[in-house]
Amino acid sequence: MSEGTIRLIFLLLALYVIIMIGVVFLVLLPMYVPLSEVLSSNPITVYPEGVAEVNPTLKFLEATIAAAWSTHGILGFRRFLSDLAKTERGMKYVNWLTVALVVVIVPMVIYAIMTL
Amino acid sequence: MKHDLLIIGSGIAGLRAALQAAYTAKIDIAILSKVQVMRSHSVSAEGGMSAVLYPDKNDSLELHAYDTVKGSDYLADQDAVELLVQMAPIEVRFLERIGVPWSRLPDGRMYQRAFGGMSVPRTTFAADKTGFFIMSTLYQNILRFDNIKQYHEYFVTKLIIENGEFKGVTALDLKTGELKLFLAKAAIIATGGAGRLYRFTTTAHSTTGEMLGLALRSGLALKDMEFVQWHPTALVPSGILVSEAARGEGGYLVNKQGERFMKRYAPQKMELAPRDIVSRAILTEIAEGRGFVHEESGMGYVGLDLRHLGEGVLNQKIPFITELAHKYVGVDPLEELIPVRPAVHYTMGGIHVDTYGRVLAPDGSWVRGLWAAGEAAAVSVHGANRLGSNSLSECSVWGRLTGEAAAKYAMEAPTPATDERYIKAAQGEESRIFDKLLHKETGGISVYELKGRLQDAMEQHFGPFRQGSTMKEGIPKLLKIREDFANVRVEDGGRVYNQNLKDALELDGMIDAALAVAYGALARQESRGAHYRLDYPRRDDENWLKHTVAFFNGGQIQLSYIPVRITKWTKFEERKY
Amino acid sequence: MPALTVKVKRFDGRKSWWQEYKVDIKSRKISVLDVLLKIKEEQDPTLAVRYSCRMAICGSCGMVINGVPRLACQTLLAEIKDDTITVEPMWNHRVIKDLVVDTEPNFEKLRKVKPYTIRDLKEIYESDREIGQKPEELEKYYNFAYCIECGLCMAACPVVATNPRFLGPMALAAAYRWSADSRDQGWPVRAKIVDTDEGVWSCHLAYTCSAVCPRGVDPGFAIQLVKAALMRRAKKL
Amino acid sequence: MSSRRSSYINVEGGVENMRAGRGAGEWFRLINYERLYFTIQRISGLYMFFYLIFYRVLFDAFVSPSLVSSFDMTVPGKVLAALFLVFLAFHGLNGFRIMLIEFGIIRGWPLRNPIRNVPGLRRSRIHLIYNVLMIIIAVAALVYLPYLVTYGAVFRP
Repeated sequence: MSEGTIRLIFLLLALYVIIMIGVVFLVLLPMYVPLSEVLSSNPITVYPEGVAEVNPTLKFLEATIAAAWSTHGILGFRRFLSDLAKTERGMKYVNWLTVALVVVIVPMVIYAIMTL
Repeated sequence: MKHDLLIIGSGIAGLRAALQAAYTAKIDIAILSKVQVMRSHSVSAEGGMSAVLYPDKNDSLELHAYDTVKGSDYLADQDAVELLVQMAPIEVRFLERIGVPWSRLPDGRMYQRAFGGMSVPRTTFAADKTGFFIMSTLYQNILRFDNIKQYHEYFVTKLIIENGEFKGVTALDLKTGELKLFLAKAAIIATGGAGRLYRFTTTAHSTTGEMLGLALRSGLALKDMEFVQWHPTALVPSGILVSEAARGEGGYLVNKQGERFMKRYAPQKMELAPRDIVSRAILTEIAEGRGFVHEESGMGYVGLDLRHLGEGVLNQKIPFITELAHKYVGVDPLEELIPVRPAVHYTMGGIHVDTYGRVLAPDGSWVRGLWAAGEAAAVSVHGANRLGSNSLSECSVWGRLTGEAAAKYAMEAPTPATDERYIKAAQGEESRIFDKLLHKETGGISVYELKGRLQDAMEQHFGPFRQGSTMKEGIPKLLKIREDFANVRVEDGGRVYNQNLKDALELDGMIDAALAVAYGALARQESRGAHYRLDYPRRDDENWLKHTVAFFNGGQIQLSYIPVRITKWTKFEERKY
Repeated sequence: MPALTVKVKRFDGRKSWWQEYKVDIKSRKISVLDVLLKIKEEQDPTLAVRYSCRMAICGSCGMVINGVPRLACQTLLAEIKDDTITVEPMWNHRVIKDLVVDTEPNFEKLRKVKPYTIRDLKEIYESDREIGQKPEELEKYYNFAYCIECGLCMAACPVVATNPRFLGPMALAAAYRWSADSRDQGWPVRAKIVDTDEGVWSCHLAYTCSAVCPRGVDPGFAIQLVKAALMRRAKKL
Repeated sequence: MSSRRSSYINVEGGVENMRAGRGAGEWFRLINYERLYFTIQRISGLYMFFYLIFYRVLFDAFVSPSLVSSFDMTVPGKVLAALFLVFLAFHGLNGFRIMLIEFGIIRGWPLRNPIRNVPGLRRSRIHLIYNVLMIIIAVAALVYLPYLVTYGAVFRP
């Protein structure tokens, strides 16, 4: 995959996360609870547990956000590591590590959300 | 180290030669430069490159050649001039194809501006950083060829020439401080001029011209060294160049009374007269008390008036001048006059070469395998005075010619054998530099003090207005400096990047080049172009229409003369502009 | 006369130390390079500074002055105001001696992006054709052709500091400059080179390169233009 | 390479191969404001990565959810959470700016002026407006989010 494509994915995932978090907080939750209550509670407790309690089907949406978010995070971490990789070989290790992280963490995150 | 072709110097001429040679033949080329390859002083050229690109009823090759010959005060070799004007447009188009961002007309053709001494606008330019753009484009194009090896910061200390044939050079690698021997089949010298012989100069700190001295020492000859050009407009007090483009775009020169004084010196062309005339006019104004006086340095100056040009012209066509004036003088050209005075700019003279850039020995025979191009060479297209913007054309044209010729020569020549003799020569050089110069306990004269003395002596005795009596006083001074050089002390004892040592070696060559200027100037009893003598204020075509050739004979400078080659322009008009 | 204190970070191949010089100056209208040369000529000839044109066009004298990478010849004392000047060699480069650094890695990176017109070699070298260019086509790359290869952007770039593979602002700006030239046909070739981890995608938009560029080349912006072209899969810049 | 970090010590010996600058320390040098953004972006990204993956996911889902919930209510837990949210706000805002730039939506063009050259980004009006908005929102977030974390109700629908 070319680096440009990776970057595109990276940015699109970020875009998805930014928009969906906004949508969840400002559009979906107010359908169940008053907006003032959403905006005055501790966000840490709203997402993800609170959302899941409001409507369990929203968990699927949450899972996609979390998957996108964690992939974005791993790719971002890769960017950080690639700045420290001084050789081509180092870069190869970084890429493998990235793949490994995606394979391990993304299912884990989805599992964590789904079992709320 | 062995290479097929050595290019000494990395200005426009050197890089152009490298490019042409690399394209012509798959040979092993090395560029040796005492600065980093893209830092040569050609980057500071501002004005433009003259070429008749679009001949029409106003302009023709003929006219360009005529302007050049007339500008040179008829000392130019006319066959060389014809070659120049013929090749210049080809070169401009070549540079266009390799990517120089020439300023354009709306229809996509190249824009041309007026320049001093040219009868019509024919100076192609890229804003007012033409030299820089050409240099950076050439440098980046060099990177295309794998067979060009660049040696950044290699200071050439000796040319090895044997039986009239070039063998190699020794060079000091500044980065490691080692002396290295380069053997090659051919070489092109493109080391530029010697502006730093004088104190007040537009040229870079690195334009010291020590290569000219080295050439003298290795038995080559220098031609027409007495012709040193003063550029009329250099910023006071730093000497930074204000391009002729400023006047080409319509700037005025005014004195203290606000008068455009050029009308008294060159009523027709006014500010766009050739440089020697404008320079002398400015200096006359200052001497007669009509100039301003700079408070801190005490230098006299006149004003360059660009106020009427408007912001558009200043920002589009001469932005660099605006920037320099603003930065280094603190003057806004839109509101105030720019303080300028003449400064040393160009050495018309250089290594004695023929029309095709082949280096000639004092007796006129070709030193096989050696070429010279650019300002370092005196092909003599500029004669006694160079017209603005002809130099970039010259560098490019002769860079191309020599590069091509040298590549062909190097293809056929046999590979140089590593001979004991060369190694011995290198060892001799090593002991000269490291034992005699570097690790010397005695002697207490600082390099910079001596350099200052040299510059002062040159400024004082061989300035723009010369006189027999003062020059006679100047020569012993120079000889004394030559003598004192033996006592020079290099205080930096290290090897790595020893600039002190480099400066000492530079000075060594500079003194010889200065002597060539001095003797040539004293001998030439006339006024011609940039060489102006108060005691002989007229041109003397009968006795002095000839080139001075200076060479070393037993450690002393000796002069001989060769005739000027004349083809078409046989009527020697007086230069009135 | 105001006395100036110049603190120079020295290095002689084995050890590194700070040295202080006191210089008397006549006016503040002189550049830091002038001050350094004065020190070199009058006090300490062992000080090594790379310099040449003294008019901010050759790009030799890049160094870090009072914590900002700048050209010594372009920094006037009048701009600094302070009476103490701290001078260090350019960051992110190997120091050879004192203020002289090894910039050759930069040139090697420049070579990697093929900074020359890519089109038929024969046409370039043997024909006598003028290709021509409209002023608006010129405008597209003109600003980026001003690069003097001084390496200040490389000194300022936080990515270059840790990632020696990163081509850096200088080379990437050159990649844009040549690809955007209407006479060049090499964008597909260069796109492959810069569309990598070493190329534009290691740029993190710190934009310090543009902030320190002595000639206003704005290399950071050139990198973003390349990125945008890659994102949009542009066929031509 | 080993000398890089210590090259700022005034006197040192035995350095054959000195590299000027601070290596990774260069990330924290401040010259222009975009560089500050870069620094915060990087720190916040790393912080969020570790906070989310190791604390929220690993601990919460796989080790002990109750421990996490109770730790969230303690002072250190609240500090960490507030920091996370503030960072998230900035990271998102600045990330969106980066996206706009990289997709070529914010453009501008460098101004070449003899006296003062202006980089292209500084001449883009959208970029300027975005910056102002971004700073306002970031400051608001800096106040509002910690406030929420400290005094906000636990969301129990």
